[in-house]
Amino acid sequence: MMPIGHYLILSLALLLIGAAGVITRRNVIIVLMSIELILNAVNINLVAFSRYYGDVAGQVFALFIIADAAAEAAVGLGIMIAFFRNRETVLADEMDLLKW
Amino acid sequence: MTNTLHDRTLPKADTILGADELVINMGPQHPSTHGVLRVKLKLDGERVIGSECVIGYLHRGVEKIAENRSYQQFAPYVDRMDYVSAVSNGLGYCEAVEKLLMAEAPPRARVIRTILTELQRIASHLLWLGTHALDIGALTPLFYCMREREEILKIFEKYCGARLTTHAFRIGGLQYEAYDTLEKDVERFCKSFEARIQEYSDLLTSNSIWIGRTRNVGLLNAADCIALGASGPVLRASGVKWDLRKATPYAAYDQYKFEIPVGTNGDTYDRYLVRIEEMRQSRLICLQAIENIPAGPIMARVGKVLKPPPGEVYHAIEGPKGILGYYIVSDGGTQPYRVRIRPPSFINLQALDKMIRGHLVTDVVAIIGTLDIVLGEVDR
Amino acid sequence: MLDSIVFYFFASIAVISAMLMITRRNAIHSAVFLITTLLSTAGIFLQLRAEFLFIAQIILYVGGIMVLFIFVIMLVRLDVPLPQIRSPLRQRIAVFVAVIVFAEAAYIVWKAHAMQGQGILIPTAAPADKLPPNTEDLARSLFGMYLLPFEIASVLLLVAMIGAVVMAKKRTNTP
Amino acid sequence: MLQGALAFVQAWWVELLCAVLIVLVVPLIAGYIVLVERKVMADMQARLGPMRVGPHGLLQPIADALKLLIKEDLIPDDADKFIFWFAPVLSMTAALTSMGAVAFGPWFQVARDINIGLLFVVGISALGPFGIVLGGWASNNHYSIIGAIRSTAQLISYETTAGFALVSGFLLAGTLKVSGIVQAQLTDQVWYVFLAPVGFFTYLIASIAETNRAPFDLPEAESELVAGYMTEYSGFRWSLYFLAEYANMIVVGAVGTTLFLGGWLRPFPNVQWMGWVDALPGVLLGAVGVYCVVRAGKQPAQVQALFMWAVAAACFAVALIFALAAPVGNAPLKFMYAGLYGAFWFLLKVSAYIYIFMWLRFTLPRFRFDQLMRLGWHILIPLALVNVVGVGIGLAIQSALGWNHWMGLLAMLPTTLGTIVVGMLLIRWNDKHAAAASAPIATDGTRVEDSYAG
Repeated sequence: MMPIGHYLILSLALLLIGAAGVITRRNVIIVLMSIELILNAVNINLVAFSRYYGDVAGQVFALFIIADAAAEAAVGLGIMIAFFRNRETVLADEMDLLKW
Repeated sequence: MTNTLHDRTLPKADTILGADELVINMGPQHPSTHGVLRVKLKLDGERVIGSECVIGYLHRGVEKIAENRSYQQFAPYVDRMDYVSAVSNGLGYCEAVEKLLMAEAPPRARVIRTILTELQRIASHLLWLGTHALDIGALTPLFYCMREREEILKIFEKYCGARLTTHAFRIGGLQYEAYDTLEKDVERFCKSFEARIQEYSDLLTSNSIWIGRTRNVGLLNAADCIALGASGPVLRASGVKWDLRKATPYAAYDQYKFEIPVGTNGDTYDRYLVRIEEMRQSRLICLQAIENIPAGPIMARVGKVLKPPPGEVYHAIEGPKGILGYYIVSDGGTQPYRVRIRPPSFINLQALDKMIRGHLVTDVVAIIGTLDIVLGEVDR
Repeated sequence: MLDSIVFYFFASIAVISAMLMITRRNAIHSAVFLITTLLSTAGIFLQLRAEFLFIAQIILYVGGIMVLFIFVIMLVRLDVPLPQIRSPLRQRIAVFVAVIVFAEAAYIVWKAHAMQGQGILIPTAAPADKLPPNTEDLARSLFGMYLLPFEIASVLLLVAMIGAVVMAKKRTNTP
Repeated sequence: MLQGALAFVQAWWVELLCAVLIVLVVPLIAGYIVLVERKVMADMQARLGPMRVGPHGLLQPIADALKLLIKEDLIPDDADKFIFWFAPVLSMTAALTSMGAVAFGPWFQVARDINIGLLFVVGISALGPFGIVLGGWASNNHYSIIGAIRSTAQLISYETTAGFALVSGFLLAGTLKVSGIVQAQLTDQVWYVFLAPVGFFTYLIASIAETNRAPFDLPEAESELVAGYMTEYSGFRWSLYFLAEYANMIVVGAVGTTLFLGGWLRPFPNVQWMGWVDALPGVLLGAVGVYCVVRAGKQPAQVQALFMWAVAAACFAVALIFALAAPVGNAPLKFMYAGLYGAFWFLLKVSAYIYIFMWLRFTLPRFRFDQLMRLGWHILIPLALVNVVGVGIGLAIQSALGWNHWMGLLAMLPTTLGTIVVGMLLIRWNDKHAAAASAPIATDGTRVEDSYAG
């Protein structure tokens, strides 16, 4: 078995790529996908530690995170569709009103 | 394809989910537009919000051709309009010219004409049933229908040598005497057909998927039918009891007893039931007709060169698809001055837009099928 | 040996396609690369003997969430490439910061490994054949100790579902 | 490095062999399923079907495959080339990979000790829709994209049903492991189709929908959408989609067989006097071999005769293993026998399962999309949920009363009946609303005034 550091660095790389995506992209859908990537990176950490400590709790939390990601995607896309219907755009920096 | 998907400006958000209107081109190369019909559909998602028929891909100028042919020479051309019910087309044309000549076919000819025309009606309805079922996704009825249709075509072949574009009748009567076993063949067919038609009913009539696909689909009420000039099973399924065989009897129909089936709802399912019942009635007519075929000549005396007196005539018959009318103007010469044909498919097709609005794309296929159009007749 | 081959295989695919994911202009391409990332992450879960999570990742993330994404992209026709940020400054800053943070954190991990045994705990994996059957183990934990969070998660999903339906539904005047 | 590879092969040769077998044989089997389908269809439609290539068209699949392989590979100009290329491969890969955990026989399985077993099969085959949806999108064609969207919605909906139906089976087996499920049916002395008939039934319907087969074949409904998501595909790529569809049929058949029909076990595995059934596979294969030998001489072409000889040889080889395993009884032979014997029964059951697919396809008209969704969400999902509860209650009764084996049937009876009653109610309730659903809807969301509806 490899040292756990490998997993941590992989997870870190994915997390930062996701974060960079959130910051740089204007398309809300891709921003949402980047958030999914971040959550996924966290999952790698949890599962790796769960394996190395021999405690299944980490995997339970990873499951919760997947559930959370599903909820987030559903709500996020719902908001996006509602927004798209009103403004006909999916660019994040055009979401500049509190109410429309 | 009016526009591609990938490069378009962002659409107006006036449809479900903010998706834009989709214009889809159904046909002329589409498996279920029954030939070369082209329908431009405006869709909201999968729901039709507008449509436009584009026809003429099979236009051959049949009416114009008539002006350059003698009356007899034009007779085979009408077979090629509604090529799946050539016999009926021929009957209408021959009777129209006879009317113009003020001649009448002898009784024997009229009875044989009736038998063949009713067989043709069954054949046409069978082809409709098979393809309609195929459109709705039932694969098997097509082959059963073709099997029965084949028997009818064999009778035609024995009678006149042709199967599809038969040119079975001549102006003034028949060219050929009935062959020896005609009655027997027709009787055998009619005897077996009752059980066969029950088979289709077993497969479709009470099938809940079939009912689900056809009930309340393509509604057309009686008033709309009449306003649009729809005729045939389409009209009768809406509850209007109008059949030229009863209303203005021609050939030998006044001698036979039969019912005119009518629907109540005017939906696709009713049209299906009406046509199935019409096949049964046609079978009864055939059975009655072969009981007693009068003896006598088969051709009236009309002369070799037809020169009808100047004048005009309109004669309509109840074709398998609806009222098939011929309007012929004669200037006293050997060729018609003008022939105008009222094709049932063309006029029934007008109802398409009204019927498909608000339905799904899937239903469009079912509705085109239920109209029972033949593009050769629509475009002429 | 086999373990590390598998790990590096999946890890490299995950990182490369994640990078492609955030750089593609076409949203569908991004989604495809995200799917690739998620699948390789699933492979890493499998390599970590988390079989149930592997399949949960595939069924829920890839088969559920990503299908939803692609569905929405298709429905609202986002396949049109959108204009990117006008000035690439923000992009450069983001990349710069990400690289810095990555370097720092990676250095910490590396240092920690080097200092192992000096008060810093680096866990070592239990042998694979000693592990209890993963699905059973997970189920006992999930429906035993974590039953309440589990129920709360289900309520969360319900709320999210209702919220999504309410928001995405077309508002019409007729009920 | 080379030694490492050798050691790897030595340790895993059975699994590797199975994997190679699956990749090589499944496309062939899929081709022959197509032939059988055409033959069954022809029989039901009063005609003969393929008769030209080989005796009774037996070589038709090979001719078809050759034709498809040498066809021009067209990619539309406006298509997204990368995804267009990638999508059918994805579909096919998902279908074949998911077979990795299917147990064709006692050892005849790639991922033998995978903990999640059947869930692996179901999960990986859930990747198939991506191939469809991406292919449809990449074609840049309205028909393709509508087909793709339909198929996605359909697959998501029916996967839920299939999942719940499988849960009822998992409850009975108490494990996800494929071999464990089959063992459980051996010890319970009953196939789970008898304990959870509603579960099997819902899975059957859901699996037809999942594989896009008639009457649920809307994504590729040829009379409406030309060929749906496959409209722009031709040649080899098209055949990949096609193979994926048939491979998926095998997969769902395998899952249904494993969970509800006793997997690789022969009928009545615990009944001693039924032992003669064991001889059946050998005799049957021998008969097929003899038939091939007889017909080989009558082939018009050399290639066809050679093929017939090859089939005969294969049949005789397997029949020989069946015949020799009992008397000779050395370990490798016994091992091969167990695998092949299991595979015979397994494939027989899968074939029966697929036959139902074909039968329905040639009998029923196609659903409309909203009807399909209605069936899925209003009838099947509630029914599958009720069934899970019912099976749970039945199991509780069973363990409370201490009944086991076939006595479990008695415990399951009341809950099964209850579930069926619920199903009837659901259908009746649905029928009430179904007719109205067909009526046209105006674009502003209101129903079109229908002055004439009776």
